[in-house]
Amino acid sequence: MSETHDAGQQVDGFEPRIVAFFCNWCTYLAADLAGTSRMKYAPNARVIRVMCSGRVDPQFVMEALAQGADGVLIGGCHPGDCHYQSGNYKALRRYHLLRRMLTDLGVEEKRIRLEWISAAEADKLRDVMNEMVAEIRALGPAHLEVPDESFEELEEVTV
Amino acid sequence: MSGYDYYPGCSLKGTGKPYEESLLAVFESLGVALDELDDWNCCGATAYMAVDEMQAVALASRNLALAEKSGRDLVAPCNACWLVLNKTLGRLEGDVDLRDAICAAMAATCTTLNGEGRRPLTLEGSVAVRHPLDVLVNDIGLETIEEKVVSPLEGLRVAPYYGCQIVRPLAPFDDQHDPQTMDRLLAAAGCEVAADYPFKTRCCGASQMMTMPDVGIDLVSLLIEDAIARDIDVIAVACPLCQFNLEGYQGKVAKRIGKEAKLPILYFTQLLGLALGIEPKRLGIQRSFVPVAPVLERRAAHA
Amino acid sequence: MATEPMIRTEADRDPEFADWFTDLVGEEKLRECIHCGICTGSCPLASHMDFGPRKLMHLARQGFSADVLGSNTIWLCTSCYACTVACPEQIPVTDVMYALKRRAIEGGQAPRKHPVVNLAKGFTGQVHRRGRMTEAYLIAGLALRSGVLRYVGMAGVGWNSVRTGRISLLHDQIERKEELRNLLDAVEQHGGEVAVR
Amino acid sequence: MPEPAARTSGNGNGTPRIGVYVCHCGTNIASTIDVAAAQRAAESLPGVVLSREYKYMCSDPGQEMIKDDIRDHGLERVVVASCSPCLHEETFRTAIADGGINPYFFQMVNIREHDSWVHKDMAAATAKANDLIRAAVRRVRFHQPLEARRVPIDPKVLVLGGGIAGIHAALTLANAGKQVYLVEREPSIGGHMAMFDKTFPTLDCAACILTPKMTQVRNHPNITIWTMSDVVEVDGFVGNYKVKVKHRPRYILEEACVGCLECIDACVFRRGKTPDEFNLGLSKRKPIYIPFPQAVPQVVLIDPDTCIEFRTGKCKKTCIEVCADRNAIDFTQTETFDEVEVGSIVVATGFKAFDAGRLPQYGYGRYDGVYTALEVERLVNASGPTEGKIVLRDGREPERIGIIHCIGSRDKNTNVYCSRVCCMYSLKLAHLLQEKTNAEIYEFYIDMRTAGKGFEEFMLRVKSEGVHMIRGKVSDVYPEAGGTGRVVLQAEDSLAGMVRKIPVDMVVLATGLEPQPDAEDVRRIFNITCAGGGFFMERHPKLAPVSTFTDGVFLAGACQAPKDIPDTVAQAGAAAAEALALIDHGYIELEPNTAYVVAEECSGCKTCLGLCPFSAITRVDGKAQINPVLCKGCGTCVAACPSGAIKQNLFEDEEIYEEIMGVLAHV
Repeated sequence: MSETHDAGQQVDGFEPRIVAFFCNWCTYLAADLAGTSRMKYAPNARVIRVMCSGRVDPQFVMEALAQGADGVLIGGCHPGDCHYQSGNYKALRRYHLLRRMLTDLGVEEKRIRLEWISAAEADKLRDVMNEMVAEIRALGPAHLEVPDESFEELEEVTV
Repeated sequence: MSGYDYYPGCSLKGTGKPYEESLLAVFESLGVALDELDDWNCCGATAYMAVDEMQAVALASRNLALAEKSGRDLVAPCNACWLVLNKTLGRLEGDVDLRDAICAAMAATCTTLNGEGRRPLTLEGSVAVRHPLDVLVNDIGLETIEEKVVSPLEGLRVAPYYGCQIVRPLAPFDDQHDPQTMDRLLAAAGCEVAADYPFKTRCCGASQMMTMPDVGIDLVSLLIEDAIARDIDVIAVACPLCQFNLEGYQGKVAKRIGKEAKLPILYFTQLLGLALGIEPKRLGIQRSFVPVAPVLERRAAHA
Repeated sequence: MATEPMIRTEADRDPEFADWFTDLVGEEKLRECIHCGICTGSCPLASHMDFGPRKLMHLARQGFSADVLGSNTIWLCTSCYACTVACPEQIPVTDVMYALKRRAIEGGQAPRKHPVVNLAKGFTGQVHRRGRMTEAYLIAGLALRSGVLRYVGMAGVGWNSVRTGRISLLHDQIERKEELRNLLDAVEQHGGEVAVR
Repeated sequence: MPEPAARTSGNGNGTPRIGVYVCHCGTNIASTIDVAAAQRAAESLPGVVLSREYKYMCSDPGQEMIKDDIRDHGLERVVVASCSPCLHEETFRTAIADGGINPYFFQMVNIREHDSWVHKDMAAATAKANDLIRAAVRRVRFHQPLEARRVPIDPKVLVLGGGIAGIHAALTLANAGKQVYLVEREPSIGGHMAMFDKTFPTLDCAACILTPKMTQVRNHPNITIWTMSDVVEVDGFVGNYKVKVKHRPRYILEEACVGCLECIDACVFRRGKTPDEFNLGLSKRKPIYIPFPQAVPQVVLIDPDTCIEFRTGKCKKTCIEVCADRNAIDFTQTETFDEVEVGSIVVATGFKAFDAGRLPQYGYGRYDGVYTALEVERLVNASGPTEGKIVLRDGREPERIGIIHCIGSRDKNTNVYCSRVCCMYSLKLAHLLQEKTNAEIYEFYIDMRTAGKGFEEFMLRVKSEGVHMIRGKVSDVYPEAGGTGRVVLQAEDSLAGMVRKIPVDMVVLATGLEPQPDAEDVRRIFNITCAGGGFFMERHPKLAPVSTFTDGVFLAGACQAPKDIPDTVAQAGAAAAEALALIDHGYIELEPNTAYVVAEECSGCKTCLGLCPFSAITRVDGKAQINPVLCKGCGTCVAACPSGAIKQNLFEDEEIYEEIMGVLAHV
């Protein structure tokens, strides 16, 4: 088994903080499987479980960034595999709009990531985690101050 | 951009001369240009890799850099050259650090001539390195070739022998375990292809024939003895080292197997050339150690 | 009659060599060998080797550098890649053999008069000087360095080659020899072992 | 439960009284996370009145500790930091309910699978655990008292696949009085086992033990057999699945055919011309045929690709003539569909033997003497194409036979896994072939894997019978010169330390087991998961080996991983038992995670209506309304509601915001 070393603990002290929203049926289970398989990956992400990636309100992402997250990862089932038939498509649509809006606000694209990771793809989960941490480490800390009006704009995104 | 650049490799200027002669004659007869690459150097073969890896990569890279300027594909008839050049392309693509180091060294030391005079030699890795078997069958096409066959080699039972390095470890244009390109080309030339010959990709001993002759003779004996047992008239080859090893030591092979061994070993281009009606002399047939005439005469009588 | 004991103690092991060896190929592939023996089975020269590639790689993993670098196995490899394409663990065995050859030559463990080493050195010397290899001189050089006698039996081939005009005593060489030599020297200074895959 | 809104109850300062428990899980957690530090960090979080660490929280004493603390310390919320909620969320909820508070006043923190097992650095892992615990503590303050929803379980069961796994599961369920639909895509049930001759290690005849079970299935009043059928659609959820089944035409009226087989004799084809599927092409069949003599159902079928009537419309139709009194032949049959309602599903779709043609170096399809193991099963079988005589394709009897293990197994170029049954079936075939031919037999193996009851003993027996054991994988297979028909096998005999070349008359390729080629489609239809390699994934490798992540769908047999007959039957029984447990319970409790509308806040914008894939949302009096029976709790509408009028139990917005702030709150 190939094992990537903990990508954490760098000398310069910047450790990206990532909030991850994982759907209960695929990506959360992939993370469980990574655990039972004793894969090693960077310890920077904090997972918040939702039933479906469709539950991820764009305001959750904004809130995470506003609270100091350097990146947000959303994990759902592959297209066609959603436990609820189509929640992941809804997530995808919102993700595109949200990313466009965040880019306008000066947030680098790589800070927001949506990945389809099935319950069997522990290796993909590991790779995505490591890759994202490395990418955000290269970007440096996010400094986001979300103007109030953008929260209102979000309502359009939400729909 | 019609035609191809041509990378002969060292052997085709020496023991492999009949390969070069027949290859050029065949391409000329098919009306396809083959222009020798200016100031090419040795590919490094297997020997350089055993001594210094970076230098081996650099050697091959200079050729690749020279070749990519024309925008045409590069034809490398020797199996070893073909593999070394292709492997180097793959490594340059997969290893950015390596490519950067080679590019920097080459720009600092080597030059090439373009419209504005001598310029530092650059490398992109964009050239495609092709074996003539691939070009003949997949570019020129068997139909075109069949149309030009004037003297099909009917009744000649030929075993196609691919050797190692055009099917392993890379096999971009054929099946790794049961390659068919030469089989099809020989069939187009009218030969009876000995599909039962089992050793078409078994090693000929390569440079071991020089360094450890006993070992080399062992390997070649297996190949020759089986071909004789299967009533094969000619073994067709696609590599100068295979040709030399299979043909050059048949006296010793005969002693080893306790049977007479006078089996002609011809390049597939020589056979194809005969079928296209090219003068045998232009195909280097007279340079064979094992007399070819008896087999050809027998065929003529047969036909 | 002298016998060589087939026993090794931990003191015979060279852990640094073992680490160097297993790092040659990524993803720990060399550690994952399942000893199916297909490399040895498919090797056309295994019958002449002190030990086949399977056993050689096991000895290397265990750090028995003297056994590995002193064996004839690495010098018998003809680079036919039969093992490489057959290996179920996708170990690039041929490339591993190259690395072992280089290590043996660099470390001076290669047999001094071994014809394979001599051929490689003669070959690289010629190419370094002239940019191309001329077979006549390669063979002549090999004969001189490795002892002339063993090549007497090969004389027939030489005569045949001369007779049929397939060997030339003219040195083949390139125009911009200087440039090539500078390139080779430049990358040698860069140095370092490049990962096998 | 007299529990008012969470925030206002509790310890006087507006926050409920929270207890935090950090589990060591032996050393599973404690070796990477400083559990004591995490426990101390939790102590100082707002609302936490008690924080403990313990070796195994899921153990009885661990659970008792929680119950006692609820009583003794007046805990109103509980947080347990241990393993994945998939494993023990239920355990702790039950304990908390036993302790006297609502079971949903609980939040679990996954510091094992998501933390200690995937990280190495203790400081980083502990920091992560602290963040996650902090988030849970903040979240749990907002938890509402909820009640699990109960859904009745339909007692009917669908079993997909009629091999030994499906047969055993169906019989077990039917014997317990449950109605079973057994769906099989081939014309007969029986699967691979029906093709085998003897079974290892006992050498019982496969037919002798399988056919009685097949007959039982046929005669069982509770089992409906649908052959030549596929499941095309599955709707619904545990306890209440709707399954659509497609029946392909066999051009025979199943009820009318008595299996007299006279039509086969009467067919205008004097002898068979089409390779027989059941005998793997080693014999020929006619366009009208029965797959094998003991087929269930005992009904013939017509292959429209080869039947003259179908191809030209000008056949004399002698089959119809001979069947005049039963009139069972119907050339006009077309596809039909059935829709059934079942409460649970057993997937038992089996495996596919590795296609030996993918490895041309072993000569399958090129040299006459090369066979796959499954073909040899048919050859040694008394009812097979040669009536059990070992006759090669060129008519010779073999004098030397080589069996090559691990074809398509233990090889990263094909399948990296061990197929588990090949060593044993190779030994069995060696025994049977030697018994029938007196040939010299060579087993080329990498490792001899004989872990199983009576397996090692069987290997010793075969060894004692004189079978040659050569440890090394064959690298070359090539024909001997001189037209002998033999092929030479070349391999390293790694025990002897030399390369060997052995000419043999017959080669048996011990092909591995692969997932069915359409496993991906089945997976999609049933909403289950494929693990690496394409086999279906079980819910938990140890604790839920026949369950899937979709409640009410169970796995049996080789569709889950390569396995032998005893293991398959055991797993089929387990799958049936799990289904029975579900049925006998009568209902299932669902997570109370449905969405609901706060009517005052709904603007009636209709955004949500189109989003719900289950049509749970309707518009009543200008406001959205959610039917909690139809809602599955995905929360997509919640995220989309522009006025924030839709909420989701267990996943309320404020709960998730608290989690977000919690994980990011560290200094």
